[in-house]
Amino acid sequence: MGSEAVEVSLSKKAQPGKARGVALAAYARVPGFYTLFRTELVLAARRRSDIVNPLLFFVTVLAMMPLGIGPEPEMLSRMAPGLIWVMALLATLLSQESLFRGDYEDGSLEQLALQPQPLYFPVLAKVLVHWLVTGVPLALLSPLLGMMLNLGAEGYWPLFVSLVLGTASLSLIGAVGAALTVALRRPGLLLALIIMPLYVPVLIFGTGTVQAALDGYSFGPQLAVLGAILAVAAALAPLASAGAIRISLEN
Amino acid sequence: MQFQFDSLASFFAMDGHGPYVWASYGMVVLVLVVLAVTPVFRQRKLRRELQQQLRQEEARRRAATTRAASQRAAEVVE
Amino acid sequence: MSWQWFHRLGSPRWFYQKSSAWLPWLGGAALSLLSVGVVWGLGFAPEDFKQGNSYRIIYIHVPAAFLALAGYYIMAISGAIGLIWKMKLSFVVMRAAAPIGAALTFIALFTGAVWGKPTWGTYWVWDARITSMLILFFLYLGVMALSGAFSREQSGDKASALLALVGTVNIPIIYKSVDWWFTLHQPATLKLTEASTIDPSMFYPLITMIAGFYLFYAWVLTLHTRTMILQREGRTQWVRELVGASAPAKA
Amino acid sequence: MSSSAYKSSATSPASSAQNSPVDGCSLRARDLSCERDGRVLFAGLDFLLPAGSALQVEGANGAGKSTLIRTLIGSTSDYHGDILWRGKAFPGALSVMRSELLYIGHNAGVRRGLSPMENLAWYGAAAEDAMAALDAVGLYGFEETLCQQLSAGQNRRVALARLYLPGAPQLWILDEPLAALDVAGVESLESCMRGHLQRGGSVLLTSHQPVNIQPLAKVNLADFQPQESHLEAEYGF
Repeated sequence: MGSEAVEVSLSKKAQPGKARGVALAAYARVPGFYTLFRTELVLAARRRSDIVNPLLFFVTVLAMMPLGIGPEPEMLSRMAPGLIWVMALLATLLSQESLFRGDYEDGSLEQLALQPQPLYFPVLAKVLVHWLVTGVPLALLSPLLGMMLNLGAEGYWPLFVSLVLGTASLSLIGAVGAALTVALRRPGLLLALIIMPLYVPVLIFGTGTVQAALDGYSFGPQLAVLGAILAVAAALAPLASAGAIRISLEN
Repeated sequence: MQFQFDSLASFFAMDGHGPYVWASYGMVVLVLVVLAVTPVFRQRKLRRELQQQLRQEEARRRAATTRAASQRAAEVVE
Repeated sequence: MSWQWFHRLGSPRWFYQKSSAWLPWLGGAALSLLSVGVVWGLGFAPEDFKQGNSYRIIYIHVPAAFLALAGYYIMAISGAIGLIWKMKLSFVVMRAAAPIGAALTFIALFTGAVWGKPTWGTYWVWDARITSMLILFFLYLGVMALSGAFSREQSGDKASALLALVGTVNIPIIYKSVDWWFTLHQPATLKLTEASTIDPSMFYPLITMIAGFYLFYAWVLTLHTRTMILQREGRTQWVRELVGASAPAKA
Repeated sequence: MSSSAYKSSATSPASSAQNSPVDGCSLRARDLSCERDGRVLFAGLDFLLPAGSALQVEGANGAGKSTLIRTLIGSTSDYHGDILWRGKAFPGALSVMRSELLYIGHNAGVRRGLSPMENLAWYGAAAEDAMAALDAVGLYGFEETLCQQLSAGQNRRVALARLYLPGAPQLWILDEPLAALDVAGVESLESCMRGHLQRGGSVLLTSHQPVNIQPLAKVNLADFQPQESHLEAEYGF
């Protein structure tokens, strides 16, 4: 662990672009966190369909729901938090399949794994961008859907905050599954099977937040638990994903 | 400690709860037997396959040596 | 060379040869304990004053639930040992433990549902324990599906070991959150099992059954592991000798 | 791990280099055997790759070239024997080795959604260096085109442009670098590799066609086929 930390600090000093003319070993091939993050953001911005499709899925399926369960406002408002949360979960999951796929296929994941720097930060950068382009837009869109599903007025703010916190956890946890299945040809359903059970706590506390607010209680505790889950996930999930990536690369 | 039921019939009936209790125990016995028996069958099948494979290899080796021997014999005759 | 025993423990061949001596003892002890426990629990344990005779399902439900959870940890720990020390045997144990654990989880679910009918009047109740069991079942299925999805055996070993490890971190969180969720939605009314209030005359057969299930688990795990060893090591000299020696000269 | 049974088969031209001074040595394999899916691909492989020289790994399809390369870069740890970098053994020396490694594999590591310039910047190149390197591989005028719009050969060149960047790492490991290149491209790459060797770097590559660089040692994996005794050494306990 100690030696890894030293390498990280070295690699951070060797910023890209500044290494010109320095001795052989100092050749800065290790992209820093900022470079990784910016590259991912650029890539995401160029694949707009990857951003738009989960959102469209989210909205379309939620628009189907009243058609399936009936238009009674009371029933809809009772089901709204759960429906919105389950759909956010599915939208995150579906978009997660391609998280490492492109990099795995073109070999850049292998190049990243060869860096002396641990894979923790590259994974974190990827997940952060994934969250920014799926989780955050979902959360921003959620008040609109809450309105369509007749959600009570006091539920909007908790819904938004819980989605912002919760989708970050979902992205982190889903990254482990995406990394485990990246070497498989058609991982779609398998990914859902292995990741869904791990989503349970986030789902429970996400809907719990909204429900508490609707019932007139304080929703602080539930948000705190969501925050704690996020903290644990941010610490552990990229480590597990990094291990899973190395396993997949060995395949 | 004594047997809790007056008759075998009441033991099976369990005061009306018999179907539930016996269905549960039946399912458990079924699952446990399947768990214990599948490896035995699979192992038997694996052994058979391996033996067959070994016999094939042995036959191939024997064929190769006899072919080599007959070739050598043919050369000697020439 | 004090570590030699450890690595020999990891040798499938060593395990295969040694375990053949354990099998009859394990199997005999397991089956005798189980039959004693079943007869005791079904016939001689007193009737429950509240639930009547349906409570006798406890003697298989609780041990199965115990083993389902313990089995997950056994699977995850052997997977972790395989990942850390690269022991072939521990991956085999992990793979063998997955279907056994899933079967025991299924037993716990099935007996819980059947027990629920006379107690609650319905087969399925989203009771905290049963819901947790269901999620545990999904976790097992995920590990099994992932280990089978790789065409390369070693990748499947490592990937599913990592997934099992991620699951172990999650299980306590899942249990806690499901528990919390359950108390939120319906305050605890009648629990199927309450260990603290159980009478000794009902408790001793339960202990017998739990011990019997543990022994049975060990026995079946050994059986499955041996079969899988034979399958995996089919190429090796010692398996060929073993199979050849026991082969009746049919050809 | 190692067994004397392997030694008899070590009769390649590269193994004669064992007697040369180890000082300038960079990468070395000793008694190396790799297996994949329970099958031993090669066994008893010995080679030495000193600084300033190149090594070409040969072998038919499926002989284990890719597996050897993946073992050398540390992507898989399924091997027996020793790999040494500057005299220190794997896996301890792996991180040092990786910090001095430039690897271009079968998948080139070029991101389709980025332009060639951006790809090189991701590998840490300054703008003018990247420009010059892309010129050198004949991609002048394509610097800002997205790689997904370039042909397979051009994408390959983007990857190879990393070799033309100044201050390249010591050790190059290249999997089929000459594939999909035209005659001019092959010549340019060869001269680039010669320059690297002159600067004291070393190159390990696989290729199906002859490579015109000096000094070039060759290892043919067909010479290291596992024998029955290896299988027993592998599995017997």
